[in-house]
Amino acid sequence: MTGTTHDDIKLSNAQIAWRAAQDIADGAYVNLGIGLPEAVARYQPPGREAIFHTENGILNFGEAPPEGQEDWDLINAGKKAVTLKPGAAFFHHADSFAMVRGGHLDVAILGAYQVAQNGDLANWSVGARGVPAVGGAMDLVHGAKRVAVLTEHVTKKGEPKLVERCALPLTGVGCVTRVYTSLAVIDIENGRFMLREKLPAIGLEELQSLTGAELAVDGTVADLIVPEF
Amino acid sequence: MTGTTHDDIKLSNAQIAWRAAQDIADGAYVNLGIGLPEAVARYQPPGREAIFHTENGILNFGEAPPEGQEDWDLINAGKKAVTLKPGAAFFHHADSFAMVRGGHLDVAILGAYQVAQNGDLANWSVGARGVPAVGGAMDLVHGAKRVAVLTEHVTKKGEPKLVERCALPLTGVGCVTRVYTSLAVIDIENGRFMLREKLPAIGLEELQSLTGAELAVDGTVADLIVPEF
Amino acid sequence: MDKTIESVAEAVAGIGDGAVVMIGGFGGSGAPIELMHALIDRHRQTGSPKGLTVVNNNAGNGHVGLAALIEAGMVAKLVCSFPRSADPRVFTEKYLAGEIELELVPQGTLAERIRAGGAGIPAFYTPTSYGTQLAQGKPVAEFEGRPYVQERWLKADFALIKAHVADRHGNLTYNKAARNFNPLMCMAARETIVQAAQVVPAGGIDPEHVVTPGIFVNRVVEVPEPQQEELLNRAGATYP
Amino acid sequence: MDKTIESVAEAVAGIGDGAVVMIGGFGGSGAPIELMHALIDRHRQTGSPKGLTVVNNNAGNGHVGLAALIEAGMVAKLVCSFPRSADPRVFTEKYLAGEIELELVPQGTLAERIRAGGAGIPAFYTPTSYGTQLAQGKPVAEFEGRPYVQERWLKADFALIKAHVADRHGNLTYNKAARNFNPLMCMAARETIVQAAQVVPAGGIDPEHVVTPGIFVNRVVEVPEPQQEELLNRAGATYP
Repeated sequence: MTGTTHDDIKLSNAQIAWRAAQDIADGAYVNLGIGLPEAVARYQPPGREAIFHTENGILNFGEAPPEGQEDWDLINAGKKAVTLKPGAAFFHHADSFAMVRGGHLDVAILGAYQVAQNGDLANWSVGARGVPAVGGAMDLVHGAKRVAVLTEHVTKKGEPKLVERCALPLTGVGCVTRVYTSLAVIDIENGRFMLREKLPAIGLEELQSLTGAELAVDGTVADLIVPEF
Repeated sequence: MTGTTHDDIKLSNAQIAWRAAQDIADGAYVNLGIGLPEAVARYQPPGREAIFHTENGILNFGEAPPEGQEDWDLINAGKKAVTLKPGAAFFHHADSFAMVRGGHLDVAILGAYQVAQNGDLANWSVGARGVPAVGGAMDLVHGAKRVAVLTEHVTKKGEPKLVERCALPLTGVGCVTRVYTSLAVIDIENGRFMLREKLPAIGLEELQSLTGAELAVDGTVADLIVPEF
Repeated sequence: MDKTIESVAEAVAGIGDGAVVMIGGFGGSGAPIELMHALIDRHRQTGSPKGLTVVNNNAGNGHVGLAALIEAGMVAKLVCSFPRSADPRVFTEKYLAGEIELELVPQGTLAERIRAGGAGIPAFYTPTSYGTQLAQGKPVAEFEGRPYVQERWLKADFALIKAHVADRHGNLTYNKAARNFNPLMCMAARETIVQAAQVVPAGGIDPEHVVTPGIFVNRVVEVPEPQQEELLNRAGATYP
Repeated sequence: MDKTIESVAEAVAGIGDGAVVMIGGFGGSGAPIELMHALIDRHRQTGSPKGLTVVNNNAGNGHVGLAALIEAGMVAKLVCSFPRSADPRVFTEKYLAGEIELELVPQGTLAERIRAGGAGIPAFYTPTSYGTQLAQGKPVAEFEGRPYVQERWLKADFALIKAHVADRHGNLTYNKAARNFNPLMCMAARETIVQAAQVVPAGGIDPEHVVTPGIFVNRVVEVPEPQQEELLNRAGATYP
């Protein structure tokens, strides 16, 4: 380890999104959660064409239109104006969640407050205070063939987001199989965090100290290398 | 009573259908069972516009096209070619039966093997022999706001079709509220057959002898009068 | 058959105190602003309707549409999945003050419960919410080794719907993603009231392109060039 | 993304012995005759597939399409609502001889079970069939004082679908009432195989007019001027 802190070396949100995008196969149907995960769409590797689904009833939507050219009936789940790509389709909410719940999405990528080593996810409520809001997260975690999480490795206060057991209210039980963090790529297998990739600049010991449950290693841990931007 | 038998005076199928058609209000959504009930559509009173539903996914279909002009993708539940009226709509089977099961039809008119005084209907199976076939009947009897039956008063062998309890396998329990027969119009109320109209040419006693359960009378019994055709 | 009526005021005249009202839209997309504002007008003039239970994906944004309905004190309970928005203050303040009840439902479960209400399905099982707070008190059953939560249908007295084109029989199309909850709510209400940007004669919509068949619709009122919540909010609008 | 393939033979090449196969159509309307006949061709050449469980509203008519599939001895079990037709002899004889199993399902329950399979709903309650032979052995529950029967989802390994227009992403439209079970079966199969009278590029179908979104479709083969069961039967056709 160098004398730097993990804050100096960690990936930007865009870089985490870039890494997650590399795992999306050509032709995949993908739902990206509101916020951080939305950026994944920008980093599709050349030659691959994923089709993006939004819960409010569009398949194959694209980037935001130029300002002033929005059609406010053409929005995504984050209520941002979008455009259509050729081959798009509209459908109502029951059909949209039939796609989700029925296992037709290949990947859902969501944000997280906490992820537990058993695959439990907490991303909808920080507890009793304030107004609770759930949206489509609880449907997505039990529907997509693969549910991944995209997150900072620790909270702003430096507390682990990868934990033994979620302390916050659950979104879903045993649903997450891969976590892309600002420091590492970690699979969840048989109730354990399996470290697959980490930033070359961080040592295993420091990474473990920033993680709330044991990081298991099975074979080699690859270097997590992403472009600068 | 005259010396004639009920066979001489009974209504034709078309006349029973005419009588049933008089009870269909303007603007009603109606499903007519395969066979005998289909004829009801021909006798809508002038000035009234009912909309006919067919289980296979059309609202507002019309008469058969001239021979040779059939589109065999445009058929009704009886698999006969039909035409469309202005304001028609196509939809898939789940939406079609959402209309049925969800209580959106005003009237369903079905044929019967037997109807019991408690409103039970048997119209799909004559017992263990042969190939059983049910189609949409079991859905229709529990969906439409009003379920009526259109039938001969007795079987070809002269046995009552209106009975105390159905001996044949049930299509639905307590679902029928009105029966249009070749001799009478009978409501089912509180587990009893209430005679509302009968052919003037048949006496109450003879009608009772052709009926397998008590015919109750509540006030006057009107004459069942239909046009000749 | 002609389901059209003349005015939004007439369209909402039958909605009484305590009614359960489904309101279409996802955020501002597909939200029937004019019907909602007509309801607010009536409340100002007559003090009614009040004590409404409203079913909508959200809880309003800014001071128009659903937010204005809540701000007017007409809503006793909200059934929704996501009571947040760019400006959710109207709902948030009433909620934190205990002046409005909230039933929070996962979005896909909300959609399916409404469809079930329209389709005559009193209950169904979903994996959604299993093991979470939102499943508390609900029956759980296993099918093929996996646990599921039993959810109940959701029905309404009225649905307020925003369509694009309607014909006189009530056949409807929608504009783009404004479809969202609208076709489901049409199915699940005892009386479905539609504002459409254009009303055409029967036959004016290709039977292949009908999204909501007229059997699910009771009244249609033409509202040309309907307002869009997002644009109203960007202009800082309030209603009334 | 391009889901189109060259031939019906290639389209059905992956269907193995014992597979559960949903076949679209209501009678001959919307029945994918060419895909079924391609399956029969394969069986003649290779002896496979056999022992199929077929889900269809009916049980075939005459000696083409589903009736021919049954006549070829490829179907071990049929799940359907109405195994009668103008000429149902092929099925009837096998059924009475005990050579084919029949699961009879009310038509609306069949449609809803297929939709449930596609929508991830393992079970639901319906009033349909309550108190009848077809409810025997099924759980019953009361909701608001009325009894309902619990029905289970229905899923398939493959669906054979007849569409009107398809684009290369698998977005589909249908011709008139040929829609029937086709959109539901697209949702409920692990692999959905579509014959379309016309294949167009992505963008060739208005997004507002898509009936089956491509996410539910795996393979598309163009079959211009597809055969119609009713016309084949009127001409006394048999297959092969």
